[in-house]
Parts: sequence; structure tokens; C-alpha cells
Amino acid sequence: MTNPLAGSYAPASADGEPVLALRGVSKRFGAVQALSDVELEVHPGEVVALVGDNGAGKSTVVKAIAGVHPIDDGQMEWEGRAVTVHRPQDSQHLGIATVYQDLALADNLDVVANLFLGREITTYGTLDEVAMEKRAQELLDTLSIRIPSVRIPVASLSGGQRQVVAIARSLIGDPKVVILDEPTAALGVEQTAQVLDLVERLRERGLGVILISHNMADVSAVADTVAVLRLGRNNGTFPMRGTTQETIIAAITGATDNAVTRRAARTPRSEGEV
Amino acid sequence: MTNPLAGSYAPASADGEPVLALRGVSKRFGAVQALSDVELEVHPGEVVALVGDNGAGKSTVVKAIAGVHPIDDGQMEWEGRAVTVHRPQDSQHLGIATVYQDLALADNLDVVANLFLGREITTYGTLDEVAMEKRAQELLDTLSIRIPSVRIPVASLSGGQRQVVAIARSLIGDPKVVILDEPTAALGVEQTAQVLDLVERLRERGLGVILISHNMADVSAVADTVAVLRLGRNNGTFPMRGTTQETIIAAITGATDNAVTRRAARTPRSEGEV
Amino acid sequence: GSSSSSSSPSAGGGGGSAASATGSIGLLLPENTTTRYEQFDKPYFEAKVKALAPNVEIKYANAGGSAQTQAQQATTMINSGVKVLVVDAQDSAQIKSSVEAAKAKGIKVVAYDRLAQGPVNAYVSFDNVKVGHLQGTGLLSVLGSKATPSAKIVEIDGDSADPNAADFKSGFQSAVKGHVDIAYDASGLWQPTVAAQKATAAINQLGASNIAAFYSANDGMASGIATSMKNAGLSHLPLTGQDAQLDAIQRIVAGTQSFTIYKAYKPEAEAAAELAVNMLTGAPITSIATSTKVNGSGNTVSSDLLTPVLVNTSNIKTTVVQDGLYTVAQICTPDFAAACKSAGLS
Amino acid sequence: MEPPPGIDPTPGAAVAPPVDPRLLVRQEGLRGYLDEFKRKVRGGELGSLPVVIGLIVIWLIFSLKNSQYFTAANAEFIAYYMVGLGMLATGLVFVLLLGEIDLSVGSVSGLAAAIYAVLSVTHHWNAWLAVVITLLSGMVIGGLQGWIFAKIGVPAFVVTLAGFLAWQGVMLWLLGSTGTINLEPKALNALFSGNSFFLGGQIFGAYLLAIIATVGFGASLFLQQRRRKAAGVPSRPTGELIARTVLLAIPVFLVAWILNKATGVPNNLVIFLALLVICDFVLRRTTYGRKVFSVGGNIEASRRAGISVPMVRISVYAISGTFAALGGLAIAATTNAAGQAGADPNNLMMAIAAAVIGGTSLFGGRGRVWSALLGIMVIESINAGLFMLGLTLDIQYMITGGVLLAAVIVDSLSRRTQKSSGRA
Amino acid sequence: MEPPPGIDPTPGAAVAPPVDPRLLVRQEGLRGYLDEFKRKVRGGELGSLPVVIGLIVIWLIFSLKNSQYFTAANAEFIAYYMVGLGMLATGLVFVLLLGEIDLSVGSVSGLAAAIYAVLSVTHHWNAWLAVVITLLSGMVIGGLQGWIFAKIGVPAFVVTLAGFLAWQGVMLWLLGSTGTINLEPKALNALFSGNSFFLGGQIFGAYLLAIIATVGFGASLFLQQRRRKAAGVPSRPTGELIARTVLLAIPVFLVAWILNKATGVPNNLVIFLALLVICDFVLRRTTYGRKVFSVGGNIEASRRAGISVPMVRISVYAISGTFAALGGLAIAATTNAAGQAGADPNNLMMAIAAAVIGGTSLFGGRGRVWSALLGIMVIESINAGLFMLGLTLDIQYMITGGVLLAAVIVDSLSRRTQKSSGRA
Ligand SMILES: Nc1ncnc2c1ncn2[C@@H]1O[C@H](COP(=O)(O)OP(=O)(O)OP(=O)(O)O)[C@@H](O)[C@H]1O
Ligand SMILES: Nc1ncnc2c1ncn2[C@@H]1O[C@H](COP(=O)(O)OP(=O)(O)OP(=O)(O)O)[C@@H](O)[C@H]1O
Ligand SMILES: [Mg+2]
Ligand SMILES: [Mg+2]
Repeated sequence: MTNPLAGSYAPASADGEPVLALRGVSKRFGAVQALSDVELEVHPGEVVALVGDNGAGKSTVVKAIAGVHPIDDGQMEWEGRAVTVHRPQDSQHLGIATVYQDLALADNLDVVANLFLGREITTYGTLDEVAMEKRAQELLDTLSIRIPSVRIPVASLSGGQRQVVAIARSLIGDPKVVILDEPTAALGVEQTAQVLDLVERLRERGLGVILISHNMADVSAVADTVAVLRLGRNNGTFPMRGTTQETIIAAITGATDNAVTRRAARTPRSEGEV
Repeated sequence: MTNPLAGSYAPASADGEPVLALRGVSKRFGAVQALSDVELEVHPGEVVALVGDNGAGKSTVVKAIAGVHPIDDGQMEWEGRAVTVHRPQDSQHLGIATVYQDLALADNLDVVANLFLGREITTYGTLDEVAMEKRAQELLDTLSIRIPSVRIPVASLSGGQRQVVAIARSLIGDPKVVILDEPTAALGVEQTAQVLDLVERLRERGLGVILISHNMADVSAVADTVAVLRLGRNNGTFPMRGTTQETIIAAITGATDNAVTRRAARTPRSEGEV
Repeated sequence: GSSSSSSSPSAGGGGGSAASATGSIGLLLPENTTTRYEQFDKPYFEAKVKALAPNVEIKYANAGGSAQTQAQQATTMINSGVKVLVVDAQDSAQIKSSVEAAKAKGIKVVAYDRLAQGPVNAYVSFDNVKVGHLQGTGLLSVLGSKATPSAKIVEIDGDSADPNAADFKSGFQSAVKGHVDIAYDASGLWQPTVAAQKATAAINQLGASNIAAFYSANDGMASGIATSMKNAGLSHLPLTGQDAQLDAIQRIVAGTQSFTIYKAYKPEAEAAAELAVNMLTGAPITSIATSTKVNGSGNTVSSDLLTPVLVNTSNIKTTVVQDGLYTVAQICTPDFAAACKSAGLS
Repeated sequence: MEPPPGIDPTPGAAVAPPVDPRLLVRQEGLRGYLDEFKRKVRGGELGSLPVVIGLIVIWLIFSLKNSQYFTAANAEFIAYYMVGLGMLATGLVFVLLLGEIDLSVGSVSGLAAAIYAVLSVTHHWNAWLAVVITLLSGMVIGGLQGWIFAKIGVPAFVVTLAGFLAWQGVMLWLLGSTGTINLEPKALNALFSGNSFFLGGQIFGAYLLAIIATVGFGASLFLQQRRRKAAGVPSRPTGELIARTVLLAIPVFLVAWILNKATGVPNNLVIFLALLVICDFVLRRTTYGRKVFSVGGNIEASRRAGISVPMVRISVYAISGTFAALGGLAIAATTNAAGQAGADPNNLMMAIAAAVIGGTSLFGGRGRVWSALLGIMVIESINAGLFMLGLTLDIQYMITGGVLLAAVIVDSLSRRTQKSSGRA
Repeated sequence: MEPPPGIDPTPGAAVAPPVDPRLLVRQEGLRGYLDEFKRKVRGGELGSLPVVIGLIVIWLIFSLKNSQYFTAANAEFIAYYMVGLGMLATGLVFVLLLGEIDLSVGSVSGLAAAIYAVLSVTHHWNAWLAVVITLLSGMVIGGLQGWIFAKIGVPAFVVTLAGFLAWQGVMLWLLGSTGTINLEPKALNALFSGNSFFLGGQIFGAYLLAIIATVGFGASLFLQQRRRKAAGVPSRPTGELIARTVLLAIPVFLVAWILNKATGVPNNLVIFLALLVICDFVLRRTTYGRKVFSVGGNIEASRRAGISVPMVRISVYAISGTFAALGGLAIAATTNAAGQAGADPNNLMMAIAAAVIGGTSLFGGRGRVWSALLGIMVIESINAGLFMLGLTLDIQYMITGGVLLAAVIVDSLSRRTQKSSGRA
């Protein structure tokens, strides 16, 4: 299923070596070949948007990089060296911070404990609750989220509040690559804007960012490069600058005539009026 | 925290009695007052968008209507009569179909079994698997979703695929009101378009629809009325026709100067270029 | 055909000598949580059968405490063609259908240690009521002149779910009733920890200085009670037991327990072996089973009821040591060496 | 058969290709089967395969050790003695499907035997009436435990552990001073007793049963194929259906032949098999069964789908209690007595082991009632062999324990593999 | 204390108000406390309240029934005999926090006593060395079970049920022919024995302990308050701190006074309390404790946070095994003997009951080690009363069972209320 629209690869910030690269990665789940020969590169200071239809395999790529589902075939490279990632620890030690689509927070712990889980601040071997609480409050404030109290168990947060806690988690520690799997899906307009701001700040600080989103507006707002997955295969990599949304959508859906264009043609109201 | 921008109530289809109405509903979780005196009306053939910030209480409203979390105070009215809804069954018997933000599917069952869960087709008291499988395939096809097989356990579906299964579930049976809590959050562009089409078809058939979304484009594309929640209270109800997105966002965030407008001012690129 | 173990009915044909008898005997024992069955009863039984009738095969099964398993094991043995079944029933009533099935196939049944129901041919055991009675008279004689109707006794019985416990209790009480005052009477569940706590509770309740003696239904519980007595400074008071456990013998040597009741396994197992061999060869059993008992299903059974022995410092050597139950070295570990010496064990 | 009214979302929209190109489709013919088989083994979807292989290995080993093992009489022994525990295991399968446990089945079975004995022997009630009351008691006891679990929210593990102790106490109290009560061969007890055979043990009887089983199975397969073809949904090729029917017929007729060589098909086995067929039908082909699986898979999803989770839970525990009572009667019939040993904790262990060995997962939502049959056959085959060899108890424990452990490890490992390949 | 480097997302963006206006803040003063208290009770956050009330009710009832109950000697009885089971319960708290269960603790405790007895008495090893080997054995046994659970994936319930049976077998085999072995008052056994008291039972000793406890508690509260104030995060008012310290001091000094009236503070109690303080510290104030809670809350989240879930599980079972061994030594010391009855299944039941009665949830992720102390006090208070009255067994069972049931129901109901008010 080759796509005539697929562009050739052109990194936005072509400053040499990518910090993270996938080479010919495949992954199979039972009778389903979820990924076949997937290639992906992220350079320092680059925001790569990974887009694709539902079930295209985006989250599978994320979980492969993060060590949640080890890959079957192919290679992962970190700063030019081949690495193997079997467990989430491995990818964390490399410097990869991940926000998963199916967030995983410990419901019985409070917000502070969840934020610092696995990376607690300690003084003389004991937990420094005061320092953690202070830092947690600061982090959440900058993400514009209102949470009744940082000492409330995560079980009692709304979907968006949980999402923000998960995003904030990824900023603790000192990652070199941040992966965000549909980070804004559950977020309100204001929080979404904050997260996009955050992504830009991460880029400015020279981090590599992989952003997964179905929202073309968000993608075009912050991405440098767009990598399209279709049915578990690469279906083109485009520089954001100079590529139209229509091109990308066509690569995602595999056709120029799709429900989106039909809908656009049918309902002019959605553009106009509001 | 009264909002000067809040419009007064004006139903889009003012053809008399609402099919579903909330009157002064309150709900408290432990130390958090999640809802205070919330009012909401849905008329037949009307799409009401329920919008609000993260943690505003939208999902709590949905769960209150659906009987997942019974309300503490206030009243729910169905076709003019006061009703009490204690369990999900109660709301289903009234004719309310709900798609939850935190989808709940039985991971060990296949797609067909999940679609028909609680409403199986039977012949002489035994399950009619053939009829169910056929209908399931038809439903999913119209929603443009590709699923490896309808006999695959739901555990192995992607986030968006699960979302579509949940949406398809709500179309089985014969509801009078359909509630969709962020149905398109996890969906790809094509699937989103299909769901919006679906919402419009539901309206045409005279159903009441409550649509929750953070995506203003989606909301303005299909909603007749927009109800804004802020910090658990009503913050205005607007007819879609004639209201600008800025007005709505201001009602959601509680201010005209917010991260969205600031971001818009800072990054002209997000509007232009693409 | 005496060498062929597979040859059948002809061997039973009347009065052949035991030495040349063939065929097989089944031995069904009830459980293995107490060590006696596999450590003493089984080897003693096998040795005696071997001595009497070297060509007889013995089939053995242990029910592991389950009456159902025992029924299945009995079926297996009946199917495999044993001539005599020696059964220590896990449940003396529930074994009835197995006993009947055996009888229907012409198999003779010896009830061992517990009196099985059904058409049983013979029975070998100790008398449990007698055990309790012996504990009672033993305690009275240790108390001597202190045995007055106002002397307060603490009685810790066995688990009331075990029917033997009731026999011990009734035997004991029939011996001491009227001679002393049973001021505290509770079940120790055969558990040392429970017995210890109940003894302490009794001491708190009655007052340490008011107690004259402690009754423990067996040695296991006596270990716990002895500790509680020691903590309360009452080690000098009489304390009973039963089973002739090694630790009890050591306590007797050390003076913290007065005596134990010894039910020798060897004579019991050997009597059962003799009965079984006689039945196999068709020899009379009346010389061994001299008395009769009526079992729960109304059958009259020829019985060999053995007498238990009270063991105290004076007869350790002539009972448990002589029978090979324990060696002096086992009893007189360094901690008990001094006590052993003064008790004349060495 | 009319489809539900629902909303038809058809107008507009291009229809997406129905099959996902990434799905690895099976090739035609034998090669396709082998490939799929390999994939399934690698993916941990082993089904009943390990048990069947295990069973054959067990039979071979004991036959080599003891010439009496591979005889019709021994097959009869296994067929007869496995039924009581098998019934306990069947009830447990329902509970395990919910992802829960019922530790009380052993005690309830003992109590049931005691109730029956007291009513029919001590109080001279009509024996069938006593049976009905006994089964009802089992149902009420199970239902009560289910109620405390479902409505009050006490974990099932704790409720049934309490039941494990309490019902044993009630049984002891019922049996009272007399202890064990010997039963008379009446009513169900007569059918369950060791010398009651189908059609009086006539050779015809066994083959009749075998024919019914084979024809019934084959017919249902072909019927299903026809209906699926008619509706245009994927169906199995005819060759596969024939192969499956033959694969069932072989062991069924073999068993009939062997049992005929001894005394015939025990009536308790016939009753057990009939119950298994009914339970299998209920679980796989009715809405109730679907509810059980869905509650076992996701409680909140079931609740939101309008399923009354408490009712499912209570009813499942009631079923488990009823089967425990029935099993208790069957067990009591093997010794013709109800006694204090009825509530043997080993029965509980063996019943759980049987269900798990047979392939029902301890993790809920996955299993079939047939696993009770397969598992209990394994256990009883081992027992029969060990009883014959006259081994000491520690070795018996070690062997039984080893088999149990192996079964559980296979269950756990296969679940892990399945999980990592996305099937659980 | 340096904050982690991390990324500072500060530039730009208006800072949102830190506190949510919907959060119902507590009013100042006594009224605020009462309001919050009422809200908590309604929300099911009962904490230790029901236990403490229950304990007082139990004491009152038995005192009315028996004049000897409310005496110093009986307090001493409770304080001494509760320690062994209390240690088993402490180990179980760790396991329950994971949301799992350890059914083997009773058997392991029996086995540990047997190991110690065989080494120190039969083989004449140095007593302290024997203690160390025994505790290590407990650790290895627990760790092994944890390994099978964590690495192979066999459900903990099954692994430890197997352990429940297996370790009992090993114990019987170890004790072998001799059966019960008498212990000598040496090493730890001497400290655990019924006539060993803190500082030889001097009056001074008990008050010294009371002072250490009160001052330590108060000081830690005030220190924390100062640090929080300094960092500008919300802190408790000074009045509350004083009230809390006083609330602790009252019972502590009361107990010291009572035990002094008898023979002093038993050394085994001192060791138990010291271990509780250490465990509490580990669970609440170290990263290890945080890991235990997080695995108990959400396994996948913990795994993704880089926590090695298997290591946490294995270590928790090792801790449970070690405490079981220690408890076994303490129990053996009460009878000065190691015997076949050591692996009493009742010990298991009582230890679970103690942990749950004390307020540790069976559902994982919620509880404190102090619940072991509170729960075992309840159980031993009941035992002491029942033993004094010399009641028949069935009544004893009924009373103990009833208390257990009540505790579990309170746990379950409070969890339900909490869930519906969004706290669990
Ligand atoms: N654990 C799993 N087991 C089996 N199959 C899986 C599993 N996870 C994903 N899949 C399959 O792999 C394919 C890709 O799934 P993935 O979650 O990566 O999609 P996605 O691109 O993230 O989609 P979405 O946008 O809907 O989140 C899907 O077809 C899905 O059925
Ligand atoms: N189960 C619960 N227990 C306690 N508090 C809860 C619970 N569910 C929601 N809340 C609280 O109620 C408030 C409203 O939550 P809700 O989920 O309704 O928000 P929402 O509007 O759906 O937000 P989002 O857009 O992020 O999904 C939040 O502050 C949350 O902390
Ligand atoms: Mg995804
Ligand atoms: Mg929501």
C-alpha cells in the first residue's frame, strides 16, 4: 500500500546524529502484525509528531521505546549506539520520559507521591515530603491545573487532572527525550495551550520530543517533523514547514477522498460561522 | 464567580418540553464539592455540548445521569416527570445510552460480545451468535474503523478502536438520549468525522444528544446549544448559532485573558501557514 | 507352591502351618501427623508377620487423615485380593461399608486401635477409659495427703471433637471425683500453646497459691502447662500426661512433670500381626482375643484389650528404654544430665 | 431471531474494508492448521492439550509400574470415584470464572451429607425429599455467602474462609454425639452408590451413551456451519467439522468399550456428565453465561452494561453451593455414611486443583466446565495408581503436590505468554 | 535535600490559584475538628476508632463478667501472650499492603521453632547462631514463595496454600521420631520466655519506655511542623500537635503503671514494639515503603515508574517469612518447646484477623503496622476473658468468629463508603 503522497525523510534540525532512532522495528501480537519495519528518528531540539489512524500502531511504537512491550525485530539506537530496552527501567536510565495513552497512576497514593514515584527526594535516606510537596505544587501551577489538594489520592481526580499529573511526572528527572502519547486528548483548551507551550520550551532546551496526537491543529502548531504510520508501516515523513494538512491527512487515511474531505465539503458551517 | 459573559438560557429547538432535565443537582466527593446546583436541559432533536475546564464536573454530570454515581441533591426529570436513577439499569430503562470517558469494556470478551453485552440477541432463549456477529460487522463498518476481527478480545484493541466499540455499543438498543463523554478524544481524523456525522444523524432522527468535548471545532460543528460548567457550577448556556468561540472559551476559563488567547497572540503560525 | 506369592485359595485350606502360609494381608493406617503409625506400628507389625509367616505379603496404605481416602484404599486392597484386612479406622463408623464389602468377598477384618463398625472379626487396642482412670489414680497418689476435697485441680482436656478425649476425661473424673475439687476445666484442643494460655488464665483466675495440681490429657499439652507453671513459680506441683513422648520423659526426669501414661505400640502391633496370621491360616484366635466388645453397629467382636502403664522416674528404664522407644542418650541430653544422674538413669 | 431495532447509522460514509490486512490469516489445508497450532502454542493458547498429554503420560507410567493398572476394573474405579470431587470442581469452575474463590465447598459438602443423613436416617424423612432439602440447603448456604460478598463487600476469600470453618462447625453440631451416621441405599444415594450402573450395566447402555454424545456433538457443529453460511459470516470448513467429530468419537467409544468390560457405566458418572453438558450449554449459549464471563472480565463494565453484578455473584455462589451439596451426597455414597470427616480440607484442595489442571484460569474470565472433568480424571488416575503401589504418604503427597504445582505453573506461564502477546 | 534537576517549566503562563475553591476547608478550632470528624465518619474514613472503641467495650464486658479480668496480672497475660501472633500479623501487614495474602505464616512459624529446636537442642549449636539461622530460613522460605509468585506468576494465594501444607510436612519430618523437643532458656528464647522483663522488671523500666515513646513522638511532630513552615507548605497548628502528644501519653503511661503493678514490661513486648516502630518508619518514611504502597495500588503504574515489581514482592514475602519465623520462636517460648502442634492453622486465622481488625485493608494499599498491635490486643483480650471463664469451645469459636466477622464487615463497608465518596 505505497502512498504516492509520502514525502522523503528530511529532518527539521539536521544537526547530525539523532538522539533516538528506530531501525526496521517489528512487533507482533498473537495473530496481528502490529508494526512492520518501522523507522523513526528524533534529533535533539526536534519535535517529531507521530500521527496515524486509530490502530495504526503509534502507541505500540511508544511502548516499544519505553520498554513496556519489547520489540520482536529491528533495532533501537540511542545517540548512535544500538541499545536493548527490555524493561521500563532501561529506557528511563537512557533518559527517556514517557507519558502513556493509558495513563498509569497509583490510585491509592496522593498526587505528590505519584509525581515522584520511583524518583523520590530523600534526605539521609528518608523521604523528604516537604521538598516534594513544594516542588509538586510549583509544577502543577505552571501547567494551569486546579487540583483540590496535592495530598488528595489520585483516585479522586478527573480525567484531565490525571493527564496533567502524568505529564508533570515526565518533567521530573532530567530526560533527553520526552514521549507524549496523546497528551492533550483529555485536556481543556487552556491546559492544552499550556502543554503546547511546554513542548516548545522542551525543544528550546534541546530535548527531543515525540508527540502523538490526532489533532492536526496541535501538530502543526508545534511539530518540526511529522512521521505518518499506516497499518503498522511508515507512510512518509514530512517536514512540517511547507506541508499542508491535507497532505498529511491523505497520508494518514491512505486516500484523498475520505470522510474528512467529504464532511468538509458537506458542512461548510464548521469553517464559517463560529 | 459570576461570569459577565454568561448568556441566558435559550433552547435551540424550543419545541416545548425537554426529554431530560437536571434541576439543581449537587454531588459531593469526600471533601470536594464536585457539583453545585447544576441545571441542564436536552430536547428531542437537540445536540447539547457540555463544555468546561478539566475537573469542571462534566463527567460527574454524565455519571449522575447514567446512575453510576447517584446524586446527593436536586432532581432529574425525564419527559417532564421526576425520576430517580440509582443504578445504570435505571437510566438504560429510561432510554439513555452513555459512552463514558473512562470506557468500560470487558477485556476478556470479544468485540461482538462487548457490543451486545446486556442486550444479547437470542433465539429460543439461546444466544444468536450469527445474528450478533453480522450486525456487529455492519455497525463497525459504518464507523470506518478497521479492527483485525470482530472475534478478537477487546484487550488487544488500540485506544481508538476501543473508543469506537464503545460508541457503537450506544447505538444498539433504542435510546432516546445519547450521552457521549469526549467520544472523539482518542479518535483519528477520519473516525472523528464519522462520529460527528453520526451525531448529526442522531439529531435528525429526533434523539437528544449530550456531547462533551474539549475540541471547540467539533463542538461548533455539531452542537445546537452549549452549556458551560465551571468549577462545578453552571457558567452560562449559549445557543451555538451566533456565539463566538472566544465567548465560550472565556466562559470556560473564567477570563478573556487566558493561556489560549496569549498563545494565539504569541504564535501566529498556528493559524496561518498550514 | 509355597514360594509363589501369586498362588491363591489353596493356601488358606485349613490348618496349614504359618511358616509356609502364603497370600497377602492389608494394613490400613489412618494418618501420619502423629509419628507413631509409620515409625512404630507399621514396622512392628511387618516384623512380626515376617517372623511368623515369611512368605506372606503385606500391603500397606495410610489414609492421611481422610476417611474417604481410606475407603478407596480399602477398595483397592479388596480388588487386589488380600485375605485379611487390618484396619485402624480413621472414622470407625464410616469404615462400615468397607468392612461389609470385605466380608462379602470373604476377607477377614481386624480392627486395630479403634473399634471399627460392621462385621469385624477381631479387635486389638488399649482401653481409653482405663487410661484416664490411671491418670486419675496416679495423680491422687502423687498428691498423697494433699488430696482433699477442697484441693483445687486445674484440668486441661483434649479436643472435644476427638471422641477419645471424652473417654480420657470420664476415666479421669471417675477416679478423682470426690477426692479433689476440679476448679477449672477447659479444653486445650491438644494444642500446647492453647493449654499454656489456659493454664495461665486458670492461675490468674484461681490464684497461684490456691492450686494443688494440674491435669493434662496428654504430653503435648503438658509441655505448655509446665511452662506456665514455671512462670508462675508452681513447678513443684503435680502434672499429668499421656503418650510417653520424649520431652515428657525428660520433664519427668527433671521433676517438672509427675508421670505419663505409656501405651506400648509393640505389644499392640504384634497382637494384631498374630491375629492376622492366624486368620490367614485358619488357626483359632481365641488364645489372643480373650475378651469381647460390642461395636457401634452392634456386632460382638473378640477383643484383645491391652493395659496401659504409668511411667514415672522409677520405671523409665524398665519401660520406654527397655522397649527401645528411646535410648538413655536421647533422654539424657546435656541439659538433663544432672537430673538423669539423680534419677538413676545413665 | 429478529435483530434489535436500534439506530441504523448507515446513510453516507464509504464502507471500510471489513478485514484488517495485518491479521495473519490461516492458510488452507493441513499446513494452515499446523502453522496456526505452532502460533498458538508459542502464544500460550494451549487449551486442553497439556492435560490430555499429561493424562496419557500418567497412564503409561502407572501401567509400567503395575500390571493391574491398565485394567477395566481400574478404569471403573477411576470413573466411579472421580464423580464426587468432580461435582465440587464443577461448581468451582463457575466461581473461578468470576475470578473469585470458594473455600467453603469442602465444608459445605460435608454439611450436606450430614443434613441428608439426619433427615433421612435419624428423622426417617422420605429420601427424595431429604435430597431436595439438602440441595436447597447447599444453594441457600452458597447464596448467603454470595450475598455477604456481593452486597456487603467482604472479599470472597474471607467470606468463604469463614464458611470453611463455620459450616464444619454446623456439621459437627448436626452429627452431634452419634458422630458418623450410616446411610441406607435409597433415592439419589442408591444411584450414587458403587453398584448402580446405567441400564443395569447392560452392554447396550454404554454404547447408547457414546452414540448420543457423538451424534449430538456432530449435529450441533453442522447446524452451526449451515446457519453461519446462510448469514454470510465466516464459518469452519466441512473437513474440520468431520475431524472434530471423529476426534470426539474415538475416546468416547473407547471408554464405553472399557467400562463394558468391567461392570458398565456407573450411574453417578452418567449424572455427572449430564450436568456438565447442561452447565456447558448455560455458560456458552445463554445470556446468563455471558454475564458470568463479563463479570469475570470487568466488573465496572458489566455494571454499566446494566448487568446486576450482585445477582450474578450471588447466583454463582448459589450454584457452587448446590454443586458442593450434590458432590457431598456423591462422596457420602462412596462410603455409605455421613461422618465428621466429610468436611475434609483435602477435598477443597483437590477440587480447586482439578478445575485448574483442567484449564480454568485462577484469574477469572477464562475456562470451561469440561476442565472439571479433565482435571478430576488426572487426579483420580494418580490416586488410583498410588493406592495400588502402596507408597508412603509423603511420596504420595509429593507426587500429587508436584502435579498440582505443574498445572498451576502451566496456567500462570500460559497466561503470561498470552498477556505479552496481547490475549488476556 | 537538593531538589532534583528536572526541567523547570516556569517561563510564561499565569500561575493558577493554588487551592481549588471547591475544597471544603476545615474551620479553625474545635468546631472545625468536629465537622471534619463527622465528615470522615460519614465518608467511611474511620481509622483506628472502631478498634479502640471495640477494645474498651470488650474490657468492660469481661470485667463485668469476671472480677479477676480487670487486674494487673491479666494485663500482663495479654501483654505477654499477644506478642507471638502479633509478629505473624506484622509480617502479614506487609503482604496485605501489596493486596496479596500469605497463608503459610502459621506453618512457617511452626517450622521455624522446629529448626531452632533441632539446631540448638539436638545438635547443640550455639543458641544465637541457631536463632540467626532460623530467621534466615524464614526469610529464604518467604523469599522462595515470593519468587514463585513474582517471577513465575502463580497466584500468591495458591503458592502460599501449597506452602501452608508443605512447610508443615517439612516440620514433621524435622521433628522426626522424637516429636516435641524441650527448649532451654537461652539466647532469644530466654528474652521471649514468660519470666524475662525489661530491666528485670524494675519500676523504672516501664516509665523509661513510656517517656521514650512520648518524647520521641512529640519531637517528631514538632520537627515536621517546623520544616513545613520553613518551606511554606501547609502545616498543622501547634494546638493539634500538643493534643496528639497528650493523647498518646495517656494510654502509654497508664499501661506502664499497670504492668508495673504486676511484674513489669515483658521483654518480648519491648522487642515487638521496637520492631513495630522500625517497620512503621520503613513503610512511611523510606522509598522502599513507598514502593510497597505503590505496588499495592497499581502494579502497572509501578512497573512503568521503573520500580522492580518482582523485587518488591519477593522482599515483602521474605519479610513476612522472617516475621513468621520470629513469631514462631516467640510462640515456642511461651511453651518452652517446639512440637508438632506448632503449625496450628488457627495461628494463621488469628494473625489475618488481627491485621484486618487493626485496620489494614484486605484490598491492598491501605494500612499501617500498628494495626497488628491493635488487632492482636483485641484478640488476646477476648482470649484472656474466654479462658478465664472456662467456656465450652463452640461458644469460644462463636465469639471469636463474630468479632472477626464484624471487623471484616466494618473494613468492607468503610471501603465501600470511601469508594463512593471517591477515596479509594
Ligand atoms: N496488547 C495488545 N495485544 C494485542 N494486540 C494489540 C495490543 N495492543 C495493540 N494491539 C493491536 O495493535 C494495533 C496497533 O495498536 P496501537 O495501540 O499501537 O494503535 P494506535 O496507533 O496507538 O491507535 P490509537 O490512535 O487508537 O491509540 C491495533 O490493531 C491493536 O489491535
Ligand atoms: N470518584 C471521585 N472521587 C473523588 N473526587 C472525584 C471523583 N470523581 C471526580 N472527582 C472530583 O470531581 C471534580 C470533577 O471531576 P470530573 O471528572 O467530573 O471532571 P471533568 O469535568 O469530567 O474533567 P475532565 O475534562 O478532565 O474529564 C474533580 O475535581 C475531581 O477531583
Ligand atoms: Mg494509541
Ligand atoms: Mg471528564
